[in-house]
Amino acid sequence: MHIAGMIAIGIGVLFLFLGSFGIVRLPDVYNRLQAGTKCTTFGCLFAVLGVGIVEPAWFWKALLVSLFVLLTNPISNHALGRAAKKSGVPLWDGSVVDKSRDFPSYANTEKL
Amino acid sequence: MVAVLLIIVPLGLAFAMPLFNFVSKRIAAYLPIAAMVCNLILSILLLPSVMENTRIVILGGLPPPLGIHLVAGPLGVGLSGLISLVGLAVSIYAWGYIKQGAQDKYHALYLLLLSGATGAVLTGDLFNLFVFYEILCISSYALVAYLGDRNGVESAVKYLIQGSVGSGLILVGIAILYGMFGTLNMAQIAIHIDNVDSPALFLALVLLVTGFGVEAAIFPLNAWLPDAHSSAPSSISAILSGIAIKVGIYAVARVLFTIFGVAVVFQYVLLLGLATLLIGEICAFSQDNIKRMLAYSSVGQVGLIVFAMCIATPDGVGAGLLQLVSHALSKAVLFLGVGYLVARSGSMSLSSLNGIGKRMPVVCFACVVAAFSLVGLPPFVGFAGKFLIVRAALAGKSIFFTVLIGIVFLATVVEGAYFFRMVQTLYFKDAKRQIEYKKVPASASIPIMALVVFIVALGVYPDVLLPYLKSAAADLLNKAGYIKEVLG
Amino acid sequence: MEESLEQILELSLTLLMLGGAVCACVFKDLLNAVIAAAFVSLMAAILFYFLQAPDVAMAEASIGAALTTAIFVIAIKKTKRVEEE
Amino acid sequence: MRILISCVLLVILSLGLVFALEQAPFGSNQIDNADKPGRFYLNQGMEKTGAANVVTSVVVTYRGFDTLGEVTILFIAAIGLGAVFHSRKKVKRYEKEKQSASLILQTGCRFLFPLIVLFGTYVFIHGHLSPGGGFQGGVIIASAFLLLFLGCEEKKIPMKSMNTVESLAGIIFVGIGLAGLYWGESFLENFLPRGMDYMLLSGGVIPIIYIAIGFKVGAELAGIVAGLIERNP
Amino acid sequence: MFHQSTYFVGCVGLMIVGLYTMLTKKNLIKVIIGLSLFETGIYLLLVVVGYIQGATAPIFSRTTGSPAEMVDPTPQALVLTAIVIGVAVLALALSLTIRLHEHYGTLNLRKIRGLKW
Amino acid sequence: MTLGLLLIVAFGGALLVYLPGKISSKLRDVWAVLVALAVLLGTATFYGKSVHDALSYQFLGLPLVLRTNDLSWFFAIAISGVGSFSIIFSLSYIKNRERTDFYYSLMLLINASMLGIVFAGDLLSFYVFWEIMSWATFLLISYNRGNALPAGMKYIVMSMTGSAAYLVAALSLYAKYSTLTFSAISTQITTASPGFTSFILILGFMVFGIKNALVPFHTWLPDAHSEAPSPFSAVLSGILIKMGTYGFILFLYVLVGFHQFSQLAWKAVSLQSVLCWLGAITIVIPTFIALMQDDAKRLLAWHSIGQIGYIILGIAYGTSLGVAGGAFHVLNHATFKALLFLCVGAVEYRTGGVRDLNSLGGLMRRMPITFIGALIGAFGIIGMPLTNGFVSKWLIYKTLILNQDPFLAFAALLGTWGTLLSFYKFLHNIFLGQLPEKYKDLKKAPTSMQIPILLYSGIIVLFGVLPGIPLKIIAGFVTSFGLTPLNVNLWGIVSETGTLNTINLSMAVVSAFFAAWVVFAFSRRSVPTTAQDTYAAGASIPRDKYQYSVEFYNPLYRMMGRYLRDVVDEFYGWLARVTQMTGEIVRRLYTGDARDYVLYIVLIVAASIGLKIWWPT
Amino acid sequence: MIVSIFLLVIGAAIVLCLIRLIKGPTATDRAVALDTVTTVTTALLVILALVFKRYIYLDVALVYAVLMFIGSVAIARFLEKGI
Amino acid sequence: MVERIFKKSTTRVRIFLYLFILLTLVWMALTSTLHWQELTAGVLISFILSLFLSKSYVGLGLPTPTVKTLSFLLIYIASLFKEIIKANIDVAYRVVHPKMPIRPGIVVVKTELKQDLAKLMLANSITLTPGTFTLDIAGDKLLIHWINVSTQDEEKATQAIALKFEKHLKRVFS
Repeated sequence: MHIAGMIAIGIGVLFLFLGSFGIVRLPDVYNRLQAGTKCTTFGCLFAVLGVGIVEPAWFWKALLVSLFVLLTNPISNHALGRAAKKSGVPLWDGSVVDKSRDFPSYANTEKL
Repeated sequence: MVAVLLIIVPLGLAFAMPLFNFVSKRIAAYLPIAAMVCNLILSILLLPSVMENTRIVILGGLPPPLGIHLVAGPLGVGLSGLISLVGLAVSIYAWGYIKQGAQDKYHALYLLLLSGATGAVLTGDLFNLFVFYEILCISSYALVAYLGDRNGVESAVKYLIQGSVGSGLILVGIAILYGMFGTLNMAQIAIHIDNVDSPALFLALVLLVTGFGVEAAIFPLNAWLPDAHSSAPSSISAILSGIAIKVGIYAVARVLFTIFGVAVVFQYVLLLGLATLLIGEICAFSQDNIKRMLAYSSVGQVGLIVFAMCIATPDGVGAGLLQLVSHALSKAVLFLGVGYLVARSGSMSLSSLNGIGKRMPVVCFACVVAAFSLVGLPPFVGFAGKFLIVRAALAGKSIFFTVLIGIVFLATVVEGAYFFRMVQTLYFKDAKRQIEYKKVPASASIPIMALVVFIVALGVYPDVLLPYLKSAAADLLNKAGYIKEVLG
Repeated sequence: MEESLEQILELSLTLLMLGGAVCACVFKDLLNAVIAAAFVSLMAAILFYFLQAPDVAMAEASIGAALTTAIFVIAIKKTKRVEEE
Repeated sequence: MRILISCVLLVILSLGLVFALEQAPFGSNQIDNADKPGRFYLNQGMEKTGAANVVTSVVVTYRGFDTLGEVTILFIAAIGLGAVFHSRKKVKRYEKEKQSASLILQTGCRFLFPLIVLFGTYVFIHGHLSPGGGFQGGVIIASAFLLLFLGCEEKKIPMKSMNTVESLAGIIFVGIGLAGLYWGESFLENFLPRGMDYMLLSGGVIPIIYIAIGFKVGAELAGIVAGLIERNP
Repeated sequence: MFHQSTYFVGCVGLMIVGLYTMLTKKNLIKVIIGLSLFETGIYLLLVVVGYIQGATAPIFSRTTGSPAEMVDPTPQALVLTAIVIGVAVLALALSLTIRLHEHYGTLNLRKIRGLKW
Repeated sequence: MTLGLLLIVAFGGALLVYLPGKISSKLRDVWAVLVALAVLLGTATFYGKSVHDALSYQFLGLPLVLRTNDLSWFFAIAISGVGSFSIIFSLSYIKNRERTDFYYSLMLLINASMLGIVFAGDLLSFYVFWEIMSWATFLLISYNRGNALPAGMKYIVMSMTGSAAYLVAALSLYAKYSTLTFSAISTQITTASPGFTSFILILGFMVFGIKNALVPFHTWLPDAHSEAPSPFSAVLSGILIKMGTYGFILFLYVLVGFHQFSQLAWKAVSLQSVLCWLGAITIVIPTFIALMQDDAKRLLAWHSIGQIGYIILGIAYGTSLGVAGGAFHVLNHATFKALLFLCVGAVEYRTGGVRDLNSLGGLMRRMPITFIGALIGAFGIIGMPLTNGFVSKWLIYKTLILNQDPFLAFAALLGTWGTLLSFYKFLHNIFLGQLPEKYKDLKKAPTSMQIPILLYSGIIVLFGVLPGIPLKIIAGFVTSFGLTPLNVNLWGIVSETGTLNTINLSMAVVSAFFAAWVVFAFSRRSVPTTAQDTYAAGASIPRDKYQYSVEFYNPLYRMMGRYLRDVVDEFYGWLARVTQMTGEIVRRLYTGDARDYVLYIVLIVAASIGLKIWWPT
Repeated sequence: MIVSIFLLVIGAAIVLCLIRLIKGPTATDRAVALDTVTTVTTALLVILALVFKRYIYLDVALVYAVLMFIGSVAIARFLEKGI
Repeated sequence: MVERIFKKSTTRVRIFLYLFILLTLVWMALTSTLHWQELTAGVLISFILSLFLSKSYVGLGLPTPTVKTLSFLLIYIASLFKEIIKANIDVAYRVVHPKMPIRPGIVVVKTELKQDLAKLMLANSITLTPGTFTLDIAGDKLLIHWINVSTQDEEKATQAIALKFEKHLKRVFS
């Protein structure tokens, strides 16, 4: 039990690190958001659940923490991404396509 | 036990203000009056018994060194009596004066300010002192900006910034003291402080004095004062000048005398007080804006009080306290009176008040009396204060103090100059316009005249105050006695 | 856990906090400064946690990081975002 | 110039502070003495009040007066903000082209709002058992309202009922204090039985006061946030 | 005492950075940010002052119950109070700032000098 | 009648003027006069008594004492006399002005407080009354508005400086002897070190010199006297500034004792000689400045300073003759200066506020009583025989000559010459010469003005002929100071080198007058012409040049006018400007930038730390 | 033992986020960094609770999880000119 | 009329019950104990809170809580978990890879879901899954940032990104 939990925590921590690394490494906001959202949510989830596994009495609360993270993190990141788009943060030069002009509320914005 | 009501009554009424508001909008204006009457009666009832021996009021069920407690000594109860007296006058005044803005909020803030002041003078716990001091400060920030006009908001912001830095410094000082002694009880700190000699102690002293000095408006820390006093609504200026600064001075004195009691620093603070006095008076001399002039005069008076306190003899502290009382009364009258003068003439410049004394005789008469009292002319209470200060300073027969007294008088002459200029403006200058001013409502003239009566009565017979001053000074200065009374 | 590792962690968190504070001081864009201040608050909260003060950590996290940030952001919204020269 | 002066001053200040703090005998040796409050609270706080969280028992009873003051300060901030923002003439609602929140955010906010409020309630009701208490819980509740503001702007905080809650909570706090004065010996004394340790119903008046504080702080901070957001220049 | 020195450097540093911000930055909101940094430093100092090395938080639970191994609860109570005071001041300051911006149209403290000498 | 009761009547009467004033102005006038007369009567009842009352009322735990003796009574009677005459004079003078209640109240208040000063038996009550007098005076000086305001400011600022010095002196005494009553101090101070005594005395000189308008402190006086309402100018010049003299006598003779005083010296310069020379300077320079004045009241004001010089000279000289002369001159100056001011006041009242010497003239026939009053007053101030001024000046000269002090004597003489010249100008320009067209229909002064004028004239002549009446009292207190007793009889005074006998003098003067009248009556008369007849050779003359009294002493003025600037006044003006400028500069500390204010806070903490590092104690 | 390594790794993650916080060309970048830090911190707190062996510390982590979301949303709403 | 009121009120009651159960569950998780005091307090508080706050859930489109729905929900969660793990490994790979093999772009996808909650869940799922990130939502269209754009066509993108969750969600929210 203890070892399993520790492994889970280890995976979580690894992904947290990778997420942060992605934040530094990736070229523009949107890509960073990808890394920030997925890796950190996942990492956090694993770490917290791992702790819940290590100490079984804590499991329910750990689950609750992870559920909250799972619920809130995408929403806040979505809000940030939308904000970036709305405030006109440009895409990375290497981007292949921007279809946002097909989208109703961006129809009349300049191509970014 | 009753002493706790001095704080709780205004606090509870302020909390209940929104509920009363449902009943009637007008009720808000009466609540401060009710609370202050209650406080005044309580303090007067408490005062004689407190004179004999200090009462310790336990809060939260633990005896003094462990829990918070109030020290209802002669100083605390006396000051709370002063606070409720001036507060009562100002709340009656505000009843007719505050006509704009959210009035219920004004009255609630006002009540909270007063309860903060009362709590600060009564408490015997360092952190509790800080909390009540903050209540006082924050409500005064809000009240200064109450009208929402440009000057008010600007001065409130500046006041807030300085005040917050000051309270931050206080907090650091408290942290150091707590770290060193593991207690917040002022008496217990005072016991232990003599056994320790550490640079941290000096630092704590400096930080506490500086922090409380911001509210006390000691010289380099007083930049908020002219702005705030001149742009607040006049009733608030009166309270700030009459009470808020006094609480700051009280706190500084408590820290200096009761907690630390180090003789070396007195001279330093004394010189600061002197600088405050000189600079305040000289700045006031070159002012044309009347409220600003009064504000700078408050700076000067604070300097005088601090000077007197730092003579650090029972006489000196008593004199400082009398001066404190006299300044509270006189400056309250001046600000209240000038509030209506400014409101009627529509401008704060001194020249716009030319010859207004003929049209608003009562208010102007009160202002003149208060001004004379501040300058220290007999038979007004300011004279008694000044006399005692000089007596206390010269009692040591040292040349140093004689020279300092010379400087004090230099400042007093300057102060006299601008106050007499104000008197001349009010009475002896020809008004440019012939405007019929509306009469001052009774809600303003009654409290003003009541305070004037106090000024004159105390000036003619200041001896009523002497025993109180004596025991209050002992309360501050007699460290061993204080410790004994608190810790048993 | 060994003492030294804990100390290293504390030291690094302290330094991170100071770094955030310097950022908050230096950034011209007020929003960035606010974000940096929130970061400082966060680090401070962890330090409180290290100092065995969970109550304070909770208060600092809830007040310092969330509410204060929001209030600052609202204030910036109502005024100006960029610190002018 | 200014930078230079301030650097010099701050260097002096920081050196003085660090030097003094290093010299000062801080740390464990200071509260060993049994007459020091900290040691006393740790040794006897649990027995006297029944609150497992000693910080809570300190905040609510022993230093309850501070807490009263602190609640008062928040109250001051709330009404002070109202006073500062008060304007007699109703400013016509001046809408900068306001971007409404995306559907996801709106839905998320609405979904999370009761949960966060519940969490806040949990925090202040369990103040005497676990970290947290009235302030933290109150702030969480206020944050929930803030979230509602941010997410769905059509939701308005009913300011009047907020005021009532605030006022009632304050009166309850003071009233409990006075009850302590009446039934016990001093203001804010714990006059209820202290209950069983580590249970919800322990700690005497502490949970009650914390509920009052929680409501009060929540209402006040929500009022502050609402006041700030609804200010239209 | 390596432990505490770290924290002293941290909190004094935070205070100094906050004060530096207050002293040199023109923008009012920046000054207020500096104020909040300064206050954070003070809270940290207060908590450090009550810290005992190797002790745990002053919260009893069924598993942890020795009062001898707990840190001093009083500073934590003080910090709680101080934090709330700080947020109250902050809210008031920002509301005043907004109001001031309505009057002056700027937040530059060099320009907000309607009241001087 | 006790002193306390008298003072209560005086103060109460003053403060209650408002009550009848609310009912009717007539009633108020009656009330004011009644109070003044009651006080006069009450004062008179204390003649010759010596009372020492410790009051049951204490101020700040300090016992208060009221006392009277010859010295006090002498001053008190002068105060209440001058006061009540001025009140009577005011009845018509002030009638049509605004705020008359205020005026009367203050007049009575000032009288009352001056009485309090002279009856005070300890330094504290002295100070209290002194301060009440100061601020009441300030209010009354400012009464006339306009130029009166700066005059009032000057007065009050200097006066406050003085009272500050007084407080320091008094409380230094208290710190040393733990008492404030005169009697206790005077017995104990004999053992004081010379340094302490001179400290006290120098402070005392400053206080009373300011009130007395001794030369370096005189600058408030010309403005204040000339701008105050005339009846009050009479009080001010006649008696109020004499409170300074009273103070001098008090400090020099009652508290410290002359013997101790005369031994205070720094190297060769003794304090006494300094004071004497200050007196001499005070005689000469102001008198000559007075010569240049074109404003009647200003001229009188400058002369007040000059006359004060005589008084100080007499008192500081310290022989019994000198002190008697000085003290007598106090009374005399009170009478004739009050008289002169009242005369100017009457003229002013009738001409509608004109007191410019250049535009008046020939009022002799229109206002004969006033003219006679002015004439007698002028004689008095010049020191003509048959007037009291002669007697006091004679005493002072005599002292100077007897002690072989030629320079001082010459200074005094110079002063008399100056006085003569300027009062010739004064009389001529107002009452003699041509009557301007616009004053053709001038009426006589009202009765209520004439009564005091006549009374004063009577007193001047009476005391001139029978100087023994006041000199007897003066001799009483001079003896009590421990000086050689004076031998006084009704007609004069007997000293070791000769006798003053006014009977002989009177006979001589009367016969001289008779001779002059004979010459005047039998010689050819001059023909009066009107102002319009002036020959102007066809050129248009500026209107004011019609008066040939314009620029009366023009050559003299051109000769020495430029040296007669009031340097001291300019110095004070500079001081005031410097204060103002300092204020302007210091105010810059409050830059309005919130960051600076934070900087100050940090600065003081850092400075304290720095101080601690450098100064470890 | 192994937990300390976890903690150090998390510390490194925070350092990386701080780097982005300093560098981030736009405010959004910084907000993203802050958001990431929050999540990382939540995990850190939970692990620390394990280290200190105090169950009650989990509440703090929960507060983090709930509240930092609000901070991010506030910043985001500001950036999209929503408030 | 009466019928409408009844209908509306039943909706409210339904939402109330929903919220009540949810809150009670959360409370139980929070306290992690079955002691009567905590349970009573939880029930009481949940009752009060859901009484006051149920307004916030109106119109959210909550699914009916049947066994079927719950089982579909579990299936959905399982597939989501799988996708999340995939996503993470994918992103980690891209981040760690020295050349950073990314082809980012913004595409639009369509959804057929109607309920707000369903849309929320879909968007969250998309955000958490490989290389995609919901930027905005309007009506039935979602703006997606795709880290590795494989097709620019709307239909195909929908196919690739959204459909795998949509089918589960449709069943849950039917």
